Amino acid sequence: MSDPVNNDAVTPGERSELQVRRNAMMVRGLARRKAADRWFRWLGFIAVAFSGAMLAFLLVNMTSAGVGGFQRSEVRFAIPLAGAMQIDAERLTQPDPLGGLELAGLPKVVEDAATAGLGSDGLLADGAWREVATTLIEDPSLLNGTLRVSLPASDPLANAQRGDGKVALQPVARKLVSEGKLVRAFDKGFLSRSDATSPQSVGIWGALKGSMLTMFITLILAFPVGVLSALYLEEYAPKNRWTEWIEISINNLAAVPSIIFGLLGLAVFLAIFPNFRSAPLIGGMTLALMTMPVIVISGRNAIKAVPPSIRDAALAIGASKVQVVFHHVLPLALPGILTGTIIGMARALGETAPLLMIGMRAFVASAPSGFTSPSSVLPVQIFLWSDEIDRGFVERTSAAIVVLLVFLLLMNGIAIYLRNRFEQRW
Amino acid sequence: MNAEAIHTEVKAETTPYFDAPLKMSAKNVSVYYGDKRAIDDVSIDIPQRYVTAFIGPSGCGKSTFLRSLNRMNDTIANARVEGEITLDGDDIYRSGMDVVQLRARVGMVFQKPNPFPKSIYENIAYGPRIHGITGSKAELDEIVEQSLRRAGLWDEVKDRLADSGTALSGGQQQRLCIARAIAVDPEVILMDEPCSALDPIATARIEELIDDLRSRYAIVIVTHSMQQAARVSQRTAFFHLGKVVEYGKTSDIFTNPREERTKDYITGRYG
Amino acid sequence: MNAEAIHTEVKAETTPYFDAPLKMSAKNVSVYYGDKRAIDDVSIDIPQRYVTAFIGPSGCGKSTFLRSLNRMNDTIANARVEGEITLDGDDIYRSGMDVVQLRARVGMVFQKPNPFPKSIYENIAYGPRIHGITGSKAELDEIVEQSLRRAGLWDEVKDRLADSGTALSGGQQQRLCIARAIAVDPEVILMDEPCSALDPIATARIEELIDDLRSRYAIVIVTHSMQQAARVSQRTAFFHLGKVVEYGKTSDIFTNPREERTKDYITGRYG
Amino acid sequence: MSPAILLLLAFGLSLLGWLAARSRAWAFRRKDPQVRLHSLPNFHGWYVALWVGVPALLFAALWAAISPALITGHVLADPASAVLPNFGFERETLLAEARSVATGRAFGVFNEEAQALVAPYRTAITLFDSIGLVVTILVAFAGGAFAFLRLKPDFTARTRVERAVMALLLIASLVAILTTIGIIASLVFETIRFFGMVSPLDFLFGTHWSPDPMSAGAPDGSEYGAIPLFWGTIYIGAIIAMIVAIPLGLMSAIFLTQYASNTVRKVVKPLLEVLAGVPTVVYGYFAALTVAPMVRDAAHAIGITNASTESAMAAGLVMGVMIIPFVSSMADDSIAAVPQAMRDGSLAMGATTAETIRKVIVPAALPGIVAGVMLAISRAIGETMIVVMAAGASANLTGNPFESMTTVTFQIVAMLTGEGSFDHPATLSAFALGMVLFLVTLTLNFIALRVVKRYREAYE
Amino acid sequence: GCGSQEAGTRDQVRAVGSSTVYPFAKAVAESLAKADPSIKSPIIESTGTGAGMKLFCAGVGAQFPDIANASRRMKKSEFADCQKSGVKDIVEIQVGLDGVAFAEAQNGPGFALSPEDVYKALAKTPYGKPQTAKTWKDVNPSLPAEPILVYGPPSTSGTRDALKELILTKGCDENAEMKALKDGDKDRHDKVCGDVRDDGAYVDAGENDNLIVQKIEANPKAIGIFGFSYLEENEGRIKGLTMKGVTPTYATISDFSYPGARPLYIYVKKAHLKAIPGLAGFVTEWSKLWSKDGVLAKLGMVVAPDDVLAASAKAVNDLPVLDGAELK
Ligand SMILES: Nc1ncnc2c1ncn2[C@@H]1O[C@H](COP(=O)(O)OP(=O)(O)OP(=O)(O)O)[C@@H](O)[C@H]1O
Ligand SMILES: Nc1ncnc2c1ncn2[C@@H]1O[C@H](COP(=O)(O)OP(=O)(O)OP(=O)(O)O)[C@@H](O)[C@H]1O
Ligand SMILES: [Mg+2]
Ligand SMILES: [Mg+2]
Ligand SMILES: O=P([O-])([O-])[O-]
Repeated sequence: MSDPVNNDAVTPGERSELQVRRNAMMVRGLARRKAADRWFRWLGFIAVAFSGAMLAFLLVNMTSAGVGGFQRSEVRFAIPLAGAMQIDAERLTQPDPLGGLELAGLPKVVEDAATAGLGSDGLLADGAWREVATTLIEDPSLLNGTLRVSLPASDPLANAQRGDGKVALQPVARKLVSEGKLVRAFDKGFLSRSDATSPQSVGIWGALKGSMLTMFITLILAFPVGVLSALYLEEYAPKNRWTEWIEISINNLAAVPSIIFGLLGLAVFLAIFPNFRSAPLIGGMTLALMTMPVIVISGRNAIKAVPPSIRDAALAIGASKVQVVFHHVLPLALPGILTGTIIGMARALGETAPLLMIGMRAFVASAPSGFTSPSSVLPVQIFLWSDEIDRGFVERTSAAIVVLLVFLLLMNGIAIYLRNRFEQRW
Repeated sequence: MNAEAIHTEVKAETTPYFDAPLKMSAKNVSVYYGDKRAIDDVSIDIPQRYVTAFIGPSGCGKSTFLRSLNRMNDTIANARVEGEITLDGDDIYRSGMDVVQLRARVGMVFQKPNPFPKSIYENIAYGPRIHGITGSKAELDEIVEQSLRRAGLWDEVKDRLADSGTALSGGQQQRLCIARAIAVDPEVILMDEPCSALDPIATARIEELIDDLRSRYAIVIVTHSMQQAARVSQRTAFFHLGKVVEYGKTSDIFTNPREERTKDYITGRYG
Repeated sequence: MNAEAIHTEVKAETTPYFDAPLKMSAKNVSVYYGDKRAIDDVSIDIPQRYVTAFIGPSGCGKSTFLRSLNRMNDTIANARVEGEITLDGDDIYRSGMDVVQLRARVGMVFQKPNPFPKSIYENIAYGPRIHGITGSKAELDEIVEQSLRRAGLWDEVKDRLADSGTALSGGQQQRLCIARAIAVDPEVILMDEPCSALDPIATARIEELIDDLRSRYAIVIVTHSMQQAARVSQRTAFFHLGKVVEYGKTSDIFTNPREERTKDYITGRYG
Repeated sequence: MSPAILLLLAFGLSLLGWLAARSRAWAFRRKDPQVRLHSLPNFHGWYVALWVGVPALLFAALWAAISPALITGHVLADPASAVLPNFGFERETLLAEARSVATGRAFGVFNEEAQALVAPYRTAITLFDSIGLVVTILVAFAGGAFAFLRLKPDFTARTRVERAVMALLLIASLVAILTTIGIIASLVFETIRFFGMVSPLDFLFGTHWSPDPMSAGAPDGSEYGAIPLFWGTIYIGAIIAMIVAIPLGLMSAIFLTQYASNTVRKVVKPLLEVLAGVPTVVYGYFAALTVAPMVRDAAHAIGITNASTESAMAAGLVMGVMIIPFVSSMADDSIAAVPQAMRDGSLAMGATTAETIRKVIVPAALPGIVAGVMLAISRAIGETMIVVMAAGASANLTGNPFESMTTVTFQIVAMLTGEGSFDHPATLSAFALGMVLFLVTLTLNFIALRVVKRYREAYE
Repeated sequence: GCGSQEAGTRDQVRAVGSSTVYPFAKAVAESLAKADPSIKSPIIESTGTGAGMKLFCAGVGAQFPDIANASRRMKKSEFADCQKSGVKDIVEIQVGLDGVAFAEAQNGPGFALSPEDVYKALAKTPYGKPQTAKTWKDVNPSLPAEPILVYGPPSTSGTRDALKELILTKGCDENAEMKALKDGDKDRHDKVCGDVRDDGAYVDAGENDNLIVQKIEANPKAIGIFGFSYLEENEGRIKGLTMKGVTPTYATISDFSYPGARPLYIYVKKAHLKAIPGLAGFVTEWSKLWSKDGVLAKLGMVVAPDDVLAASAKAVNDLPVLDGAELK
């Protein structure tokens, strides 16, 4: 233990010449450096704020445009039903009451009433009488009175109300609006109907159900395969050329453009199952191939995050490899795997391009009945509608986007919640 | 240091052999990581019912050698063991040896306490369950209680067996890990710096516990604290650069080392 | 160990004060991580031109206290310091204190060598550049050479100043980090277990270096090796559970500790 | 017997096998408490269950594949089948209809002729279902008996079951390889056909892209020089989008990792992820309807008269926004991989945070950031919906960002959903373009992953 | 059946093909489903005519579509394909017309064009000579001196095919030399008359015609070319351009006095008629809706001349088999 006094250098309590000089110089530069630091911080903040603003802009833009899409133009008038048709209330309780009403001439009665009430024909949507018929079947007693109805307007009138379409109709529309006979009303059928020709009568349910069926197939294929591959690669795979190939292909598949998967689905799946063109089964299989690598990668990260000490602990009391993996590693990695899966599924839910390649851009007027019946999916429906001629589809497209975004935000929200909830620091 | 309760011993010139019955024995063991030799031709006998300590500077191969005793090295991709290690005369590296069973017989406790993130009860019950030691709930309860008692943890946790094992303090966690190891009734317990993450009080408890346990098991402990080796062990092996420089009675090693390097190390010339 | 060439000293009852001029001084310092108190009411004086060692069992707060001396704790989100720490009598925690300047005056060397992934030259030149100590290339070259010389690294690297700093061996890297710290000519150098990642030979070189450096700087070193503390320091503070149990001349602490706990620790009863 | 019932049967029998084997294993112990089982009774159970279930399932699958043909054969042997036309779709339809009715999937026939076949179908189905059922059960029992008889206290059931699990995992991970092979296979044949009609050199280096899918064939005015497509792809995806995404993404990552408080980070990171989660079709719609007109008007306002609505700019900008979170999270990862010690080292020298970031952290994270950018580029050039909806179809080789440009992905969609017939080089060019796209992204990813890996290792 | 699959059946009509026919086919499908609730609504897929033909001609059976919609006639090569795969009996029905309309913004200068002007302005090599025209005045002195800027359909669309066939070639053939070339070197004739300039004056505008509308609305000096239905729908924003003095209207297109009409077809697989429930009904439904006051006209389809309608109606009834020799 040496404790000598060193006399060669500075005297105690003083600073060397360099130290003094340095301190003086530093003070001079300090303000500038501080300012640079603040600037840099601001730039970062601006970058984040820009992204946030874009997101807000996009969401607000879509929602505000989409609100109109949940509405439809309706015309209001009265239908004098008493004595208009040769049909009694009794008939409406028997089978096929709709056919009975049609036979009795309800379509014409409704149309005439519309013409009379609105002052010109062609303002009521085709098939609007069916809504009247439904009302009547629910309450046959209405047959004897005058029914005040609010029925969908025809497409040209609806367009005219927005100031689009046929020029001649626009003054008519303005007049009807001022009289309170033409209104925009919430269209509750939008969520329960399927695709149609007229924007006044389209709905999103068919595509939504198609998306759900497709996602189901994707999930049951991609999840087990993804998790098992992740387990293999993290826990079992020896380091050799084969497993390296597996790793490389998984990492690459995660970044292969989605449209290429569409080409694969077209060339392979549709060649094997030509019967199932446009079906959620094929769509789900194609998307599963896309989603699987995402699950594998997030799964591997989650598995990697399980501390080796847990594995050691289990091994050291004589647990076998499979027991270690299934008793300890997998349960601990599960929240992470689920998070990755949800994010992968959300991506698949929004995927369009590959499905265009495998026939899911079909017009399907009824909700799909199963995994093998032709169907559309939400994003493709959006794409199809965005290409429609009728301007009434513009709002409908935004409304469909809102529906899709709601689902995606929900899924992302769950994923984020899961991650925060189960985030583990070991 | 109750190093005195030792039987008479035969002293060999270079490798010390003891009269105590041998539990494990390593002959000319070398361990490689890839091309790198981490253990170089080590021969050591582990006697029954003794605590054997491995000391030596960091990186000298203590952990490597310890892990080769229950084949935990198998989990490291490029690790390779040469030579012979026997447990009750049976070569543990022979083909056909069931590693799972071996590890049930040669338990291990690690440097950092690593309880499973499960309940205390499940931590202990896990081993007996996977080894099918018992099927009945009552018997399992019995095993859990016994193991926790032996690890000196029963009184502290008996009212909260359903709590997570990770919610215990560091020292308690380490005792839980010891309890977990003894729940499968092993024959040898290996401990790799079991106290280095613990505070002095917890360390003292574990050391006491080790002293208790040695009445039933052969215990091998790696430690970087010479004081600890002196306190708990009856036999000490001094490792240096992958070789065993000296191996013998703990009292001899600390008071009267045969090798210069041992002496330098003991007196703090390096490390 | 030439422990004899010591000045006369004034001994206080509980906190030792030295005749050596003070460089830094901590008064009633407590450090919290969130709600947890890691340092509890510590008062210590750091004398000029001495090496002060902090020893104590793991987790006792040595690093925490050391980092509070140059406000490196500021980088930890939930760390909070109470009490007063002065540098040349100036409170470093006063508002308006410039951390950037403080850290240039109180340099730090870490446990694991952490050279920047740049050339050796750039590693050294980094500090003088950012502080604008010099603008001229020649002067900068001069500073680089001076610093490397003082860190005893010049001869080994003078022909490869353009090589990456990470390509050096561990011991060289650590000396590079020391050279980097002294390139801005600090007044105090803090070292947190600077040798724990090094082999004995590299350790010896660093220890020599520390002894050299103390002619110009106040040096504080954290170490877990009591041998090292004894070898390099003139003052030693023994930390335990966040408190300073004893602080005084190194020779006194090791040969004649006042406190029972210090003695227990020194003699290996725990740790 | 529907495949579902055979499946259930196989599972049921497996369960039985599992229970039986397990209790047998317990019996070993009861008989002699000294005996130490090599494996847990559960493993004995699984071993037998696998031997019961797997062969039975394989047989059930086989039976599901061949029995329809057998059933139809049996029906055709029936005199009632004389009503059938000799061949063709109608005959198949009638058979299929009769089968649907017989199995109860349909309630009535659409073609009257099929009615006569319903009864024979019923008989045949009953017959072959019974055969299938019986054989499945036999197979299950045979497997079960084989396995059951091997059970002994020291039987290594665990080792065997674990080997089966391992095989399952291996098979799962082979799916990735199969997919890669599938992609290559589905592109390569058509690509070769295309290059049989159009010289690869003209394709790769030609500067005019004017395929005419409607033309009769070879010597038409079509030119397949893909350079304008490559240029459009690069200009939109690798230049404009990256000019937006790289600085914003990088600065976001820096702000979030180095400056932002924990709370801010907790809120903002998920928001960025939401931006990444917005479907591309929505971005496309947004680009086409909102951004493109704004860009065009802005261009007109600054005097660029030939600005097109479908400008490369609009597509590129929106794509850039879409990529921001991607770049930011990759940059975030590589900045996080720079050891804290590096940052501490710099701060301890008295550097400010900005200096530390610019001079130490970013240079150290650079390989990772570059790799991230490469991945981002590969994603941008493969992006389809935005360009389909917002970029143009004209293969312009221009540097003016306000003009319309087309991309590889756009042309793939256009060619495959266009009017050309499928043996026309224009349609086949889609596969060649797909191949190029695949190879380019593959190369980019490959290099990027290598860089990331090497660089991660450097710090571990 | 195919491969290992069971020979199946299908209870839903499937039609594939042209994007131009797509909206009309949709309407027909919808109308059929409404009229007869026992029939499942047909599936209509817009694949483009070519891809549709490929699917259609792949064979007979449940996995192949029943109908191909086409915005042009089936090609000989496609017919041969069909025959090869066993699709022997095909019924061709013309369902109506599509007009290729030229339009400009409401406040545009009012170009009065002729096919010849258009050809000279848009050809890659007008009459075999390099294209030099910069403004419309260069093409025809009576036209305004505005730069030529035309937004038109991309080469992958049927509308482009129609543009080529109905306008460009017609304008080209006004020149006697070219007309002669037609009989001499047909390939060269096709090239000279059909190739569109690619120097930026003609802009491929993608498949989304709504965007073309927006574009010309924003740029009053530009001209847009698209299906007539878009012109109808966007009446308030854009106006049709006269061609040789004729304004595009229903009447002028359907009597071919506006030179931009092209026939739209559906091709039906006869072998499927008895097998697929609803197929016959679907074909009949077309004939119910294609009249002047029918739903399709409302959607913007141009009704075919009466004689064509009569022939088509007869075809719906008699289902005559298409003769490959008629095709090009
Ligand atoms: N997985 C591994 N791969 C390669 N080398 C390794 C591995 N594990 C350890 N080593 C090397 O083997 C040598 C012995 O390591 P070991 O961990 O056995 O030392 P130790 O004596 O336990 O040290 P400590 O006291 O630090 O725990 C060291 O040089 C180490 O770097
Ligand atoms: N960032 C942090 N957040 C919360 N607690 C911390 C943090 N860093 C250290 N601690 C705690 O503060 C106490 C003191 O830690 P410190 O690192 O100062 O100990 P030490 O004496 O340096 O130990 P060692 O010898 O292991 O380095 C410990 O209990 C530790 O767990
Ligand atoms: Mg070790
Ligand atoms: Mg420390
Ligand atoms: O799909 P097309 O109408 O352009 O043939």
